[in-house]
Amino acid sequence: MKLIIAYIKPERLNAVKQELFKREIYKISVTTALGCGRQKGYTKSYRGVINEVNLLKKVRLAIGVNDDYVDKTIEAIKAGACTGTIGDGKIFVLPMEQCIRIRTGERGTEAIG
Amino acid sequence: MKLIIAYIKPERLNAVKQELFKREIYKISVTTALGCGRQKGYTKSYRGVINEVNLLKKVRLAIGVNDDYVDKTIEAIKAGACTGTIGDGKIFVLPMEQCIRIRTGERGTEAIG
Amino acid sequence: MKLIIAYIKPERLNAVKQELFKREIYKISVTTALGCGRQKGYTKSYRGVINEVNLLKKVRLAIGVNDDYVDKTIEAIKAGACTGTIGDGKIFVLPMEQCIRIRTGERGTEAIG
Amino acid sequence: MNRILKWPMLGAIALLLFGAGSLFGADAAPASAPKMATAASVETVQINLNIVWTIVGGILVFAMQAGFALVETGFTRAKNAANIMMKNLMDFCTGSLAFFLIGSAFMFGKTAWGLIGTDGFFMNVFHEAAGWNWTFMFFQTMFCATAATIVSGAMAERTKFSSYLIYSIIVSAFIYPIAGKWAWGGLFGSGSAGWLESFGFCDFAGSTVVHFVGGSLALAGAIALGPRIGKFNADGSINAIPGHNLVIATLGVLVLWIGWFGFNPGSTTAGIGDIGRIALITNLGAVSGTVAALATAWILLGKPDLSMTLNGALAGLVAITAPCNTVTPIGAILIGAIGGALVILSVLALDKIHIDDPVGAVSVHAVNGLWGTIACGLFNAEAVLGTAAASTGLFYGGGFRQLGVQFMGAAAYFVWSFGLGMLLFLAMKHTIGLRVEEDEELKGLDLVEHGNDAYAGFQIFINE
Amino acid sequence: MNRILKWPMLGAIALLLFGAGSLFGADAAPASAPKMATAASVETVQINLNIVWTIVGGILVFAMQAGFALVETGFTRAKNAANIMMKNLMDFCTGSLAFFLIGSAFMFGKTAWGLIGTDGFFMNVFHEAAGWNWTFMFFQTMFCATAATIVSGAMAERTKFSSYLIYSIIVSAFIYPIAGKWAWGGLFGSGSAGWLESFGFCDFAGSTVVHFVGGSLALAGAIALGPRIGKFNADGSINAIPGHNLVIATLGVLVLWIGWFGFNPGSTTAGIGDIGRIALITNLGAVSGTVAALATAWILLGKPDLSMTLNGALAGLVAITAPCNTVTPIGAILIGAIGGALVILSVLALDKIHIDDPVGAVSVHAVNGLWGTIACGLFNAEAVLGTAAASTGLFYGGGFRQLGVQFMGAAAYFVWSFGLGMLLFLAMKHTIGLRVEEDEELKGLDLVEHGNDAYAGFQIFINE
Amino acid sequence: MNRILKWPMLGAIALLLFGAGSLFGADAAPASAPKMATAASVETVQINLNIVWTIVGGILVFAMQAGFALVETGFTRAKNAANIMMKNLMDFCTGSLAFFLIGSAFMFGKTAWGLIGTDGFFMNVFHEAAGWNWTFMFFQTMFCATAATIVSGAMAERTKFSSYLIYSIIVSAFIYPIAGKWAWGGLFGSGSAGWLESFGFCDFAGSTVVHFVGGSLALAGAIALGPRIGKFNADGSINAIPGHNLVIATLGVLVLWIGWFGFNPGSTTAGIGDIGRIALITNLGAVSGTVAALATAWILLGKPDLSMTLNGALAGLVAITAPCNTVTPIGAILIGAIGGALVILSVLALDKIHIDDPVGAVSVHAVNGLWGTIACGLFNAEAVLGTAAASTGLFYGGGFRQLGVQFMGAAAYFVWSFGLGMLLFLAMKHTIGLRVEEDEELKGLDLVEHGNDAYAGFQIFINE
Ligand SMILES: Nc1ncnc2c1ncn2[C@@H]1O[C@H](COP(=O)(O)OP(=O)(O)O)[C@@H](O)[C@H]1O
Ligand SMILES: Nc1ncnc2c1ncn2[C@@H]1O[C@H](COP(=O)(O)OP(=O)(O)O)[C@@H](O)[C@H]1O
Ligand SMILES: Nc1ncnc2c1ncn2[C@@H]1O[C@H](COP(=O)(O)OP(=O)(O)O)[C@@H](O)[C@H]1O
Repeated sequence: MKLIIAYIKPERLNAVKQELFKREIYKISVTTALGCGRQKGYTKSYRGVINEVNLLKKVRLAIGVNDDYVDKTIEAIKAGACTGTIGDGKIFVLPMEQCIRIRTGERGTEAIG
Repeated sequence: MKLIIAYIKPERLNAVKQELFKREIYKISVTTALGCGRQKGYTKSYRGVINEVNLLKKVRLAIGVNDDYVDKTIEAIKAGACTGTIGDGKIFVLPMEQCIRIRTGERGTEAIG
Repeated sequence: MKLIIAYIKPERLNAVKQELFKREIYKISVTTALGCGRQKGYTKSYRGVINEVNLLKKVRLAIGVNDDYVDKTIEAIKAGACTGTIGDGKIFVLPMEQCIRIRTGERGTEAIG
Repeated sequence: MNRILKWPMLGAIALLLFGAGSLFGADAAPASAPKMATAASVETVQINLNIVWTIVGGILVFAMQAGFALVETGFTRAKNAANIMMKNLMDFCTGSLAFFLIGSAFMFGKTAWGLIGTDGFFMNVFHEAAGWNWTFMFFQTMFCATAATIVSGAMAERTKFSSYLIYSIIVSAFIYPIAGKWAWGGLFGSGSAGWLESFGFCDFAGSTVVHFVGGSLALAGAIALGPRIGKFNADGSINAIPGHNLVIATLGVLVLWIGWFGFNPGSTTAGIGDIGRIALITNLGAVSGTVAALATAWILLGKPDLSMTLNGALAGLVAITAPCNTVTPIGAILIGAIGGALVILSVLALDKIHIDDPVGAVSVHAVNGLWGTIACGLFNAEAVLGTAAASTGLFYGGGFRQLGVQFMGAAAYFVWSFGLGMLLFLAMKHTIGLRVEEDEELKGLDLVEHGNDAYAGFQIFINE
Repeated sequence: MNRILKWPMLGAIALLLFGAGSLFGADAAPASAPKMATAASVETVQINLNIVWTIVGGILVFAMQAGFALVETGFTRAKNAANIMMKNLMDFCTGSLAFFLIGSAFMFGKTAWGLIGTDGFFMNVFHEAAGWNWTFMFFQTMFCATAATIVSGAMAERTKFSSYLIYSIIVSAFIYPIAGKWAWGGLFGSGSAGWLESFGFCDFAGSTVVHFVGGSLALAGAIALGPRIGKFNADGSINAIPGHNLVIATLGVLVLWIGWFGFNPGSTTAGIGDIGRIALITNLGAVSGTVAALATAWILLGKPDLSMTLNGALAGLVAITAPCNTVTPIGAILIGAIGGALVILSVLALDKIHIDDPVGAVSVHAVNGLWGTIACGLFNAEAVLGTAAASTGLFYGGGFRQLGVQFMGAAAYFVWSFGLGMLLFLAMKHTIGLRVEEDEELKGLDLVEHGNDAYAGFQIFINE
Repeated sequence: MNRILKWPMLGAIALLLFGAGSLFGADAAPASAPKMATAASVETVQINLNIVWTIVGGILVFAMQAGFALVETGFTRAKNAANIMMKNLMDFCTGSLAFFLIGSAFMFGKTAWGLIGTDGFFMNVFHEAAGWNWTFMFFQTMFCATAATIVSGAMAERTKFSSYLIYSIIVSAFIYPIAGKWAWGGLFGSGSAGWLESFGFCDFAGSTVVHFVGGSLALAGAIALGPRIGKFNADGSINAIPGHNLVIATLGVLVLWIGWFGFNPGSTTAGIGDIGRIALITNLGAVSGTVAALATAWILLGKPDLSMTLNGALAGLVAITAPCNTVTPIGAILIGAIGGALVILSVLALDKIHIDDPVGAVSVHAVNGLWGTIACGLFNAEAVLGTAAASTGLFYGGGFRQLGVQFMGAAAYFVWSFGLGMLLFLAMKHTIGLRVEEDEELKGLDLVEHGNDAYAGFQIFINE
């Protein structure tokens, strides 16, 4: 099992969700985040002070999947989030040792979906 | 060492906290999240448009523990978060290679508690 | 590759960012979090009720790095976040199996920076 | 004379100036009796001025609806914000209709036994297009709505919306108007005076009739409902459930304060010099209540708590409402200060006895409504002000008579409003239900009762 | 007489009392004609009272700017909050200047063919330091600004800021003033009456002139722009795009409601008894609109939706605006109730036909502006109120004449404002551009158009 | 006459109509001198109208307290929101008491050397229950509170709460009242005129006395405190510290704008025709200031910044405050426009010289207070308006005399208020402490000073 974490542009969230749903991945968790990367930020001018904002608004996805779903998930995120412009974000794949469904107590690959 | 991540219903957070404290697990980090899972969402009607909301408010727990605490932690989360209804959430257990206490620089199992 | 996660005091974020930048680590993701640890919380009195607040405002950093950057990153976080007082926070190092840059599709160590 | 014709809209002024006789009274006979005609005109203008001032006052009192909504929302949790807004809006709306159709007759109709009005139902109180009645009705509607809305704060975060609607109709149609009859029935005309009025009960702008009545109902509501989940622990200890937006709450208090300058000085319903005095006295009561609450909270709790200080401002305002026309500046300062201290003590005491009043409605309106009522018997200084030959306040040589009447009135009002309130809420509790399910309370009333999210997109911990 | 000299500021009162003759009219000859002198004085005080009331009314109407800003912001997303605030602020500012310099002449100058004013450009309408004209101009400016600001809600979250500025100048300088001339031109003096006025068109405080005109422009804007990204799916189904702050939106509605007590009763521009009636009637229309909307939404949608109920309050207010001076209380309650139901149906219908109006501006102002206009022809009851010998409403025996005129007026106004609006917006669309880029819309106008972040530090999902 | 008896509340009107003579002046002898009696009555009604208008004005000025609180909160960070609310509330409360007990005597008591009032301490300024003094005191209290509250914005996010309380008492009891004496002391009666008044110093509604004095104190405070942590970098570069809620800030500006219609037109303290002119002029100054600030910011910074534009509105309002009674519409537009440009340049300049004024209080109130003061000497056009025989403004042929007096007055006020302010703040700095600890500033004053959380539950980055 893997935990797939992705940081994407907020305005792509709906598209990513749709791509995931198309591939029958329905279970995801989403968090707001601020990100700092190659996309150097933008200048925000508040009261005449031109500030380099380097923490941009991002959305963080966390998706626990069985191993055979990893590629599909990555593909879906790429399909939904890629605009080809800087700041599209990253996908991280982490190993996951265990997964428990709280409601039933099921464990492992059963529990994930 | 493991990093235990759980997505639970927000209204269960206090109960989970108490269950953890009972088991002498005092160190946790909590984040707001939106979740999408089997619980198909609810219908929210804003201005007459009945929308399927499929991103529900959830709370994300992250707890770094030593290996011998893993079961206790899972148990505590289950005890506090389980209502037996859809949407109770998931627990993910991730391997953790290192843990550092910033204040003292301690590392490893020392640092976690 | 590793995913380094740190929970720090909010007011140290700017310092940590600067320390990371000094060491040429430019890519980070930041989230608000509430934390509960040794720092027992503070008493907040709302309308005369003195409450022990044990979920304190924290900031969560997530930094994906190549293996040779792990120490530098930890060092930077410690340099920026350590005040020597309780509540300075923790750093967790998680193994990461894969990293994908959404924009280009690059994978692995290429993708991380 | 020619240019004047350009000014008026719809010929209103011209009508006034030359047609005033026919519009405002048959006793003005322009041609044959110049002196009377002139007198009638001056009188007419003063009456117009009274109307303008009373309407301005009524508008300011209406603004208090916004103030209450903001304070109550700010002092409670984000997950119930839309629900509280809804309640504040709807109690005004249903209450306005109920008071117009029914309540106003109970309050201002011909009095039976000094207790209740018996005629004027279904709005037959209007005689002339430009007459005083319309203005009076407008102003009184706003007062009724103030009494009704006080309750929502004490019952916040756990009351069923439909039950609240029923409550608010009953209060505005029945409970408040009859209470109003007792002390204020005589304002409308001969034969309509209430029994307390006949005793010389003093409540110029409503510490008792509006605030104490509203506050006693609030107390009944809070008791009938029981505390919010998580407010009190099994071991009896108390948790803070912090309000989600103190900025909005502070704005609410300032809006209420603004509105109070319509509530108190507007209660002259006449554009006369006394309004300046009443406005100043009202302000002194409020500022001194705020300062006293700040000091009390600072001393007792170690820190100057904002939400407590805000309650102090309201406490000063409520306390000065009854005596605002009869006390001196120094009296106002003392009354306000005592009110400011009282509200803090009361909030702490209610917590101690496990009555959960999320916004402090009972401490502000019941406790300080009572204090304001009694303060008349102590501080009334009519002779000092020159508004009457003798002062009725104990401290100004008025003896105990007025004080006794004030206590009697307060007791009667408490029995009426707390008693009826308790009956009403318990009746609802055992029939249609008064409180939402535990599960719903945890999720928040916005979602469950209205399907709404007051702050869509904002990341908020709703477990708190 | 001595003490009086201490009172006045800048000698103003003294001037008034003793110099009133020279100030307000040459026909007052104090010394030789006591009766006239006295009359002049009473008249002067009444005029002063009219001015005070009209200024108070104008200030209340100005407050509606804050109300509109809050409602529109609350009903849209956080990422566009600063932009909407900016638009509401700037349409008032540019509009005030445009109306003052140009528009007021079109509206109140000497009339050509009953259609348009032709003199008084560049502010030469002022004669005396204390004359009525200044007050009139102040009050009318606020009305113009109200009409102009209605549009911003319907065009929210996707309109280019610079294009919106141009729109608001054109509306205030041209579209609204000429519309105003038709029904209200005669308010300012002889020779300035508009063609609808001559037909006896009834629109006391502006359901048509202000709200229906503004709402029709809003409809044109919403159509010309097209819906927001994500509002309608490819398959024709509809998404909710929830407003980000219902607390602020509710406050906005209450502020508008407060302002409406200047809008309607203030439209007498005279401090006379009728303002009490108009205030009460206005309130009855509003509360009944709110209750009806709540009920309609509850029945149709299963839950009592806050944002719909808020629209209901505004619908009631808009609907009662034209007939507020001519209907009975029961008329007001019916008009408001129908308005409250209409607004819900209209919001649902617009969604069905895929016109995206984020705040319901069309449903509130166009639909209910129309309803209020027609309601005059049905419910006018002047004879019942005693303000005229015969009632003009169909239901009160007035026959179909007034109703016909009302329909004619509504049709004319629709052609004028929707037609011109469509022309204007399409012209902008094909030249300077009316809508921001897709990318910019997704990111939010605050960032893209202003470089601002309305809620810096708050964690908000901006994808929604 | 019979029906009239039904109308009055508490017999007020009857008293007025028939007892007017005894109430308002002994010189009215109803029976024997009909003409005089009538005159007295008209006079009485006008006085009542003045009182009503002045009270309405005072209430509007009070509303500005809410406006200031909202602007200052909106322009600063969420972690200090409760603290700023608290400061705005408490400076009004302590200031009201201090002005009532002490300050009013310094301002309006018998004048010594044109500099300071010497009698009337501890509120012995009241004579009659319905007299003018009460109203005057109410109105002046609100002005004093405005001056006092300006400072809190410039000192936001780093000042100790207890030190701020002490400051606000000293300002209201001493610094402002004496400043007020110089230009306005004569408003209250003979023998109380100030030295600048005798020179013919022009400041109708307080650009100098209220805003320039408040703004100069704000400058002193900002300098004495030093900048917020993180505002300026070691290398001298500047960081933006964005305000946390521009919606609330915009609402605040609109509330201030509403209040200003009490501030300026209310300063007639008389219900006369001039209030219409002053209201219109005030609005023109404000809208033109807003437009100019928008344009200036757009040109200089590339984007139309909301917070800058909001400052522009306030700048226009402050600038037009002194000349609002003496300039023409075109004058108002120019004065406002220059004010709007000035405020942007001033904000940028203060940043350059590393004075940290989080909300722009110095740029709005000091810079534009000064500009408004000087503008009188340039634009005063009394003869054009017809309020005086000759214009005093340089541009209207008045020569340099008035301009000279204005400069002299401005200089005197700067020395007084900046000088005393600097002394006061430095004295506090070296004794009880003026600023919180670094650590406390980082955590936020809400938590540290009050134990509160203004937005409990909301996820907010407090590091910013
Ligand atoms: N190594 C990393 N660790 C943590 N977050 C990262 C990392 N790299 C990228 N991110 C996240 O992804 C977002 C986009 O990255 P960026 O480098 O700007 O885009 P691109 O991949 O197009 O170069 C960042 O804002 C950040 O939130
Ligand atoms: N595979 C997953 N990956 C990420 N988050 C998940 C996953 N499965 C569940 N969750 C989280 O847990 C929450 C509850 O899951 P859900 O499937 O609705 O409950 P249940 O386990 O009762 O079927 C979801 O809203 C989501 O936040
Ligand atoms: N084992 C853990 N699991 C998750 N979060 C932790 C853990 N230990 C510490 N934290 C996070 O770090 C923060 C600081 O920890 P704390 O124990 O108070 O500080 P210190 O390391 O100085 O003793 C906590 O508030 C929490 O957010």
